[in-house]
Formats: sequence, C-alpha cells, structure tokens
Amino acid sequence: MLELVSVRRHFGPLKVIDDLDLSVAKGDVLGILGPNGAGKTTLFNVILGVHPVSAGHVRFEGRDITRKRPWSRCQMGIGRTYQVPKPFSHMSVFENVLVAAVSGGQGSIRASRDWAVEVVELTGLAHRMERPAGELSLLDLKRLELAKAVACRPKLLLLDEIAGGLTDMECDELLEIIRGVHRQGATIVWIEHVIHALRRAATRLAVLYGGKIISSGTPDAVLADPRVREVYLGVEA
Amino acid sequence: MFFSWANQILQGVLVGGLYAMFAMGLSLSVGIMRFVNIAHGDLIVLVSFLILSLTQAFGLDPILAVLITLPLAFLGGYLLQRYLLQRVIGEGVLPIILVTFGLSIIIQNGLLGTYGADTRKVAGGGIETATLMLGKGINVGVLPLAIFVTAMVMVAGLDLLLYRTRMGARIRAVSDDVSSANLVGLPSAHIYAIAMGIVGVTVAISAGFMSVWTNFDPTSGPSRLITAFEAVVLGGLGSLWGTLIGGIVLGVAQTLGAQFDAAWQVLAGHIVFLIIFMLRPQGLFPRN
Amino acid sequence: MPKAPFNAWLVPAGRLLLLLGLCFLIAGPWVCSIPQLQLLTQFLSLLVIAIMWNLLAGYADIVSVGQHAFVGIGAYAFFGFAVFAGFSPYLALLAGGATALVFAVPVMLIIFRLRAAYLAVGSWVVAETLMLGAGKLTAFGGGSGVSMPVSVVRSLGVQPALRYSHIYWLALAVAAVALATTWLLMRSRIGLGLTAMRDNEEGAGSVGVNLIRSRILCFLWTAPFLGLAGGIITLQKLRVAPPASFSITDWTVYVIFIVVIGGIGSFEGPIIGTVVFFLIRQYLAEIGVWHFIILGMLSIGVIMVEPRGLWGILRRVVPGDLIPVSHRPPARPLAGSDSAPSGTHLKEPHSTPAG
Amino acid sequence: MAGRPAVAPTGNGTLLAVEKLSVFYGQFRALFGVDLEVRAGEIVSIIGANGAGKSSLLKAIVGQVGRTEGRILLEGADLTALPTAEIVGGGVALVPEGRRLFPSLTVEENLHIGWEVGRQGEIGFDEVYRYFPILKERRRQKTRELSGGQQQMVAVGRALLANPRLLLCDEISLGLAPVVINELYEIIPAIRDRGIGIVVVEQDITRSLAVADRFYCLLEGRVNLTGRPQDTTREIVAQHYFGV
Repeated sequence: MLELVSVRRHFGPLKVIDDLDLSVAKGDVLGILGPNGAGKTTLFNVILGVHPVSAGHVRFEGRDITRKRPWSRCQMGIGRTYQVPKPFSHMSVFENVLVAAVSGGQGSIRASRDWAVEVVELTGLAHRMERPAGELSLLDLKRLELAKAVACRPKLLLLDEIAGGLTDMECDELLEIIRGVHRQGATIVWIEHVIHALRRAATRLAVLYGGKIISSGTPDAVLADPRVREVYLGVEA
Repeated sequence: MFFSWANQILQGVLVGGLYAMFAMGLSLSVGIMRFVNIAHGDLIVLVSFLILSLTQAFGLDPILAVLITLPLAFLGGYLLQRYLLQRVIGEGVLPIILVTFGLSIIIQNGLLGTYGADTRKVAGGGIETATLMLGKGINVGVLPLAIFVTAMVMVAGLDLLLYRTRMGARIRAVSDDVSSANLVGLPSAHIYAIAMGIVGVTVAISAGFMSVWTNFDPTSGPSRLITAFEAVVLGGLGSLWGTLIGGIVLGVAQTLGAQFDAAWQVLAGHIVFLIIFMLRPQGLFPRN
Repeated sequence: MPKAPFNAWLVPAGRLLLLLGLCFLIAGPWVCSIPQLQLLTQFLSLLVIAIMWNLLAGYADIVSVGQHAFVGIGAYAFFGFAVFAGFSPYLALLAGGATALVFAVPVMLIIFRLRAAYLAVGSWVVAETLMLGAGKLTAFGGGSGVSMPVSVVRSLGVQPALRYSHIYWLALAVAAVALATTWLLMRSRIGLGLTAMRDNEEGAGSVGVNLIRSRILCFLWTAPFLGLAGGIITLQKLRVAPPASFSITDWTVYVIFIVVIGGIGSFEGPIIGTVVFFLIRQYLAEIGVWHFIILGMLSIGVIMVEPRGLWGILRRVVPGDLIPVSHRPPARPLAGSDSAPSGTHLKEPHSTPAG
Repeated sequence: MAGRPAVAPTGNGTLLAVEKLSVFYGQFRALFGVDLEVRAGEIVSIIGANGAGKSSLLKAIVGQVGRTEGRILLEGADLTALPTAEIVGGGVALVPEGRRLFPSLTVEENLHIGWEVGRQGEIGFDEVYRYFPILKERRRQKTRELSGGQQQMVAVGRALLANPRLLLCDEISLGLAPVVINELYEIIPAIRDRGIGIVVVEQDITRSLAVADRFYCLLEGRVNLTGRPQDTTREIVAQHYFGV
C-alpha cells in the first residue's frame, strides 16, 4: 500500500532520514519506535509531503507520489495527526472536522455534514461539537487531531505520538477509537513512545534509529531484539 | 556620443550610491531581524527634517548636524525595536507589517502637521554644485562622488562590524537562531535593539546626504522605501555588497531611462527591477 | 440541553442593527441630501475594497499593500470603455471589472514569487509601476489626468439629483453583490478551507486544503470587485488621474486601518471598521493630518492589544457571528441512538453542568 | 554582575535544589511537582523515555519555559523568576539538546559567546582546547562545516567557557558514533573533579548510569525512582523507564 524506496531527507549536513526503505501492507497497524532525533516525525513529513525528499521515491497504492503536495496526498487517502496538535482554533470542533471531510474527503459541504458529525461522535467529542477548538483540553485536542485525520476518509492513517501526555484511562479510550478506525478498513502507521499502547494495537513494529530502520517484525520479537534494547537502554555494559 | 553615454552611466552609478545607502539599513533588518520595515523610508525623511531644523534653527553646519543626529538615530532605533517592534516579532508577518505600516503613516502625517507640505532641501554651502571635470564631457559632481565613496565605506564598515567584532558575532548568533541564543543566555531583545540602532545610524547618514543632494517633503518616504526594497531584492536578500550593486543597477536604469524622456526616469527603474526580478527572483548575489 | 446564555440576545440585536442599516441604505435616495448620498456612495466603495483586502490579508495570508492598483485599473478601464469605446456606463463598469481581472493574472505571477514580508512591498512596487504607466497614457491626459465628457455624464441623468441617486444605486448594487457573493464564497467549501488556512496553514494543507489554489482564487476574486469600485469612484469624481485613481492613501492606507481596527479575519470586521472610519473622519476631519495619526496609533494599539480588532473585543461578549459564515452540525432528532457504527462509540466523558 | 544570585552556603553542600517543580505548556503539563538535588562535584543523571519531562526540567532550570510552579534554588538563591542571561551569568550553563550552535559562526565565535554570557572563572579557551584539541585546529571554521561530534564538542566547550558551577548536559550523545561518545564521556568526570555539579540527561541508560553518582528516573512528568546506580539493577531501572 505504502512504499518508501531509498528515501533520504537531509537538512544541510544533517541526515535525518538516511536511505530508508519501508513498506506497509494493507490492513497493517505498523508501530514505529525510536529514540529522540531518530527521524520519526520527519518520516511522516516525508510520507505526507510536508518536506520534499532529498532522494528516493514514495509510492502509494502503486502510484509514485514523490512530487505531490500534502493536500493532494491527503485527497488520495493519506490522513495524518500531529504530535503538537494543529487545531483551527477559531472554528468549532464540528467545523474543524468538516474542513477535513470536505477538503480531504472531497465531498460537498451538504454531503459531508453527517459524516463529520459521525466522526465527531466516534472520537468522543460530541459534547464539544460547537465549542471553538481553541478552548479544548489536551485530550480533546488529540481526539480532534484524530477526528480530522479520520474525516478525510484515509486509506492510510499516520498517527504521531497521539498518546503522549495522556493518562492511562485517556490512552485506553484513544486506543479503542483507533482500533475502531482500523476495523473499518484503514491501514495505520503509528509513531509512539507509550510502548504499552503500541504493543496492544500494533500488528508490526519497526524501530527507527539514526534515520534507518534497525529492527522490524512482530511487537514481541522487536521488543525482545537486543539491538532495540541497545538503542533505548544503551550498550550492554 | 560614446562619452555622453559613459557620462550618463557614471552619473547613474553615483546615484546608485545614494540608493544603496537607503537600502543598507533595510538590508540589515531583512538579514538580521527578518522583517521589512515599511516605515524605513519615512525614518530617513524624518531624520532629514531633523537635520533641516538643526541647520535652520541653530545655523549649524550640515555635517555637524548629521553628527549630532547619529547618536539620536541610534537611540531611536534601539528604543523603536525594544519597545515596539520586539513585541510583535515572531508572531507571523502580518503584525509587523501592520505596525510598521502604521508607523509610516504616523511619521508622514506628523511631519506634514509640523513642517507643512512644502518641498525642502538643506543648504550644503556650495558642495552641491562643485564638479570635477574629467575631460571629454565626463563630469563628476563632488557630492555624488562623496556619497558613493561613503556608501562603499559604509558597506565595508558594516562588514567589519558584523564579521570582525564581538557585537557582530552576537548579532549574527541571534540572527542564526534566536531560540538557541536565548537558551545559552544571550539577551536577544537587547541585541536586536542594538542592530536596529545600527540601522538607525545608516538611516541618519543617508538622510544627511539625501537632504543636501535632493529635495524632500513629508511624503517622500514611500519612494525611498521602494527604492531601498528594490536594491535589497536585486542584490539578494541580506547581502550588503549585493545591495550596493542593486542600488547601482537602479541608479543606472533610472539615468538611462531619463535619457529617453525625463518622465521615464522612475518608471525605468521599476521596469528594470521587475524584469530582473522575474528572471532572477533570488537576486544577483544571494547569500549562501 | 445547555441553557441559552445570558447574552444570547446580543446576536439577534446585532443582526437587527445590520438590517436597519441595510434598510437605511435602501431608503437612502429618498431620505438623504445629495452630499449625504455622495458620502454613502464613498462608504459603499470603501466597504467593498475593505472586504476584499480582508479576504486577502485576513484569510489567504496575502498581505498586499498594492491593491489600489486594481481600483486604478478599474477606473481607467471604465473611463476608456465609456468615453473612447462608447460603451454605456453600465457596460463600461463591468468591462472595467473584467479588465482588472485580466491585469490580476500577470501581477499575481510577479508578487507570488515573493513570500510573506516581501510580498507587501513587492505588491506596492507593482502598483507604483502601474500608476506611473497610467501617467504615460496620453489619451487619458498623461500625468495630470482628464475629465469625463459631459455627454457621458449626462447619460446617467440630466439633473444632478437623478444622476447621484443613479450612481448611488450602482454603488449599492456593487456592494451588495460583493458582499453576497463573498459571503457565499466563505460559506462554500473553498471558504471553509480558507478559514482553516487562516487558523493554521500547515494543518489545513494536511487535511486536504489546496493552499496554492485557494490563494490564487482569492487574489483573482478580489480584482474584479476592486475594478468595479474603481469605476464607481470614477463616476463620482467624473475624472481619472494617476495619483487620484491609484491613490494609495484612499484605497490602501485607509482600507488597512479600516480592516485592522474593525477586525481582520472576520466578516463583521470590515463592516464595523468602515462605519467607525467614517465616524472618525466626519468628526475628526477638521483636525487635518492628525486624524491619520490617531488612526495609525489606534491600529497599532489594536494589533498590540487585540489582533482581531473591535469585532474581536465585541466577540468576547457577543456569543455568535452576526453574519454567519460558520457551519453548524445538522440537527439530529435522535442523536446517537442507532445511526453510528457499533462498537466504536465511547461514552462521553461527564460534561460539566451548564451554568 | 547585576542579578547574580548571592552565594548562601547551605552547609550540606547542596548546589541546586529543585522543589515541587511543575512545568506547563499552555494546557499541557510536562512536570508534576518534581524534587531534585545536585551537590557540588557530583554527577546526577536523569533518565526516562521520550516525553518523560527531562528536557523540560533542564529548560526550567535555565528559565526557558513559560509557566512553572515550585522553586529552583542555586546555593540558596532563587532562580525561578530570573531571565536566562542572569541565570547563566550566575553560574548555570546548558549544553542544549541538538547542540544548538550558531551555524554561520566560527568555532571560536561560538565558544566566545559562551565566555561572554557566563561568569568570570578559571576555565579559558586554552582549557577547552586542551579537552578538545581538534577544536583548536578548526577554530576558524564555521560550525556548520563540522561533523556532529565536533559540533557537540563546541557545544560542551561553549557551556564550559561560561565557567558554570552547575553544568546541564541534554542528550549529548544523540546521533553520535560510539567512539565520539566515549571521548565526550571521558571528560565529564574531569569536569566534575573541578567541583562543578553536573546534570546529565541521556536516553542511553547504560552510559548515563555508568558515569553518574546518583540518578533520577522520570516517567510522565514524575520522579518514579531515584538512588545510586550501584544500589539498583538493570531490570528495575528498565521497568521504571518504560513504566511496564
């Protein structure tokens, strides 16, 4: 479904993504782990086209989308949440989601209204439907990020540290929503530090380090991989 | 014929010196603080009126008057940055454009209210008309030559200041990365303000020369801003030597335009700017 | 159900005020003297220009200081079509708007190469060039301009009173069309995307809002309306001249003050701003240039204190928009009972009781 | 120097005392009432996963976060409300995460900025060049042209030239080759032996614990384990680190 071929992304001399190959199959929930500065968020920016790649190709459903702008990629079916939420603060929660439903999902406003309501309810924001997004709490902002991404009717959903800073209970709620979205047919790539959340949701894990994937496979296998422990916990003394 | 053209081009180059002077301060604020001060031209005119008042009310020599305005302009630039512009910096482009735009209108109309709409000029005591005859129809005005030389000295001086002094290194550090500067304890607001103070000094020097060489009135600011902006963009944003070249290109374009028809002078400058800009949007000497 | 807030009456009250204003404008020719009617005509022209500048700077992040160019182009084109081509004034007005649109394309190609802060002065350079270019048109009187022939003036009405009310109706029509269509634009999916862009550009891009197309559309949208306003202004002044038709003071400086003081990035802002501006100008005009200084300080103050202007301040009390460009969720008779997919619903967290 | 915190000896040798510190970013709360202590001549390591609040803690100490609650005392003097310049002038230097050099400035210029903003003291350029001889060779080069390891050396050197009493190191091994990391870590005990208190924030637990006299483990904004490295096991640390 998604394929990255020898992708590089450099900022000056800094190689944030370095000759990275990655493929995601339809129906996967791929969790991505990696220490700070491993290039995780940059990876998403490359997949969505926020940053152009320095080299390599990005393919989505067999089409080369390397030169496409973020909004075209979104319209093709790639939804994305931001680690630091980017709400449209002066618009209501409903409108925030409606924008995504209309622009990303490419429907008319009339046709998208019910879908937007459905997504708002699905993500547990029904009671905030007409509040300005600028007034939301962190949990609700994370829900809104998810709602906006889901409203685009993505075939591929990119989640960037959506569980960070939440309590266990809040995290469980979010996990339930994400599972719901997955059940409805979306493929998911999920960057996360909250490992227990990933472990419960992911079908595959991959560990990014120094701009490369150093380990991938089933969650248990990856977490047991000595190289992963090395990266996270340091070289065995 | 040839010498007549050469003479015109030479005059244009010298005019370019004055334009580069206008542009130098703008180039600094674009390069260091990364904003375009819409009131830049009006500040030049404001200082010109100050010089006019000093020479007329106290009978001071223009050079002395300019020397007096230098510290005032530094202080003015410092305070302007520290207490007004700094508050809206880093919040997107809209606030800073609107604030400097408001400032521009306030200065223009404050001057109109104080000095009236008449065109003014500061008497230079004969230096305006002094010329050097280089033979074969090529004449060089002493004042334009002085301006051009000063402009070159200013570029070289600013270059030294930025690249050879402690304060220059601090200014470049803040310009490189404001948040890093804050992290290691550099007082960025103070350093920005000093940079704006330096901009103020360039404004005062160019105001001094402009007030003796050309006529000005309270609404002359915008055209000075536009000239300065064109020189900065032509030269490549933030490059000081590029700015000097940009000023020269404009000066030559204008004098040659005026050769066809006096009324084409300003328009020729704009048209040359737009053409070069369309061909080379990054400017003639882009930094990096 | 949440209880209606105590200040809910402010929204209908505000709308009533707007409606009264509209009634007054429609009744204008019957209740106003000729000078008053001229003032109202000016008001409507400036309102149109303010709405357009707000659309650019407030939503599309195109902070132009050169939109007076299109007013001037509209003015000259109207004059040309009406006087030289012999079009009827109505047709010439439309042709003026169309000409502004045609010019907008190359202008856009130039200034869109400059981003952010540089675009402002860049657009100014272009406007300056166009103004100087207009001064080279000998048929239009060169740098000093030219007056309308009496025959064209008379085609709008032989008596001044009739003529002025004619011009007034045209101005009202242009303003009404500008306001209504821009409102429809803002209500459309494009407007929805623009509002999102205003709040967070990157966020808007990644939910599928085409930022480039939106910007282009906004820029092209404003040009014909500015051109129409230029035509109306020419009808009123009965002459074109480069510094007056391309007046940066009248069509850009004032307009920026109007939008900033009224409230940038909202539909109500330009309307409130234009009303406030005319009040200030009526009462402070006798202090001459100092009213500029007051306007300048006022707008700097607004940016420092409340970047969303007077409407931003009012909006803290007024619970809703007066001219709703926002969208509300469809009413659902049995919300959440059976319409949603099963198993994915979460219980709503306990909401705090209203009041 | 104006605003320099007065030295108030506290008897027990406490250099830095952080008391009930909470940090807020708008709605988001990064730290929940953290207590922490660093003595002069001691290396304290702070470990924890991403987002645990390690960087927020260091930034709060140098006065670079918006809203905090609680107190931060350097030798008894309250730093909490001071601007960064005065905190640095008073003897706290940070090696920020990601190095945060000024890329268009030369090595020497970068170092000099540390020297200017800091306090007077015995560490001069010679001292730094002795720790990192390669920097002397490259002192006229722009830092953007250096390798990652050399850049990190400049960042450490810049902080040292401020002559700190307390040195804060945020992820100095990030993205560097093991050889380079070793080189950097060799000098940390040497700095400690000058009587400087050091806080090391590191994702690489093994490295971090090997050098530390004491450690604190953060999980989601709270300290959930503290002690001396030799008194605990790797398994216990790992459990607290991941919170599973």
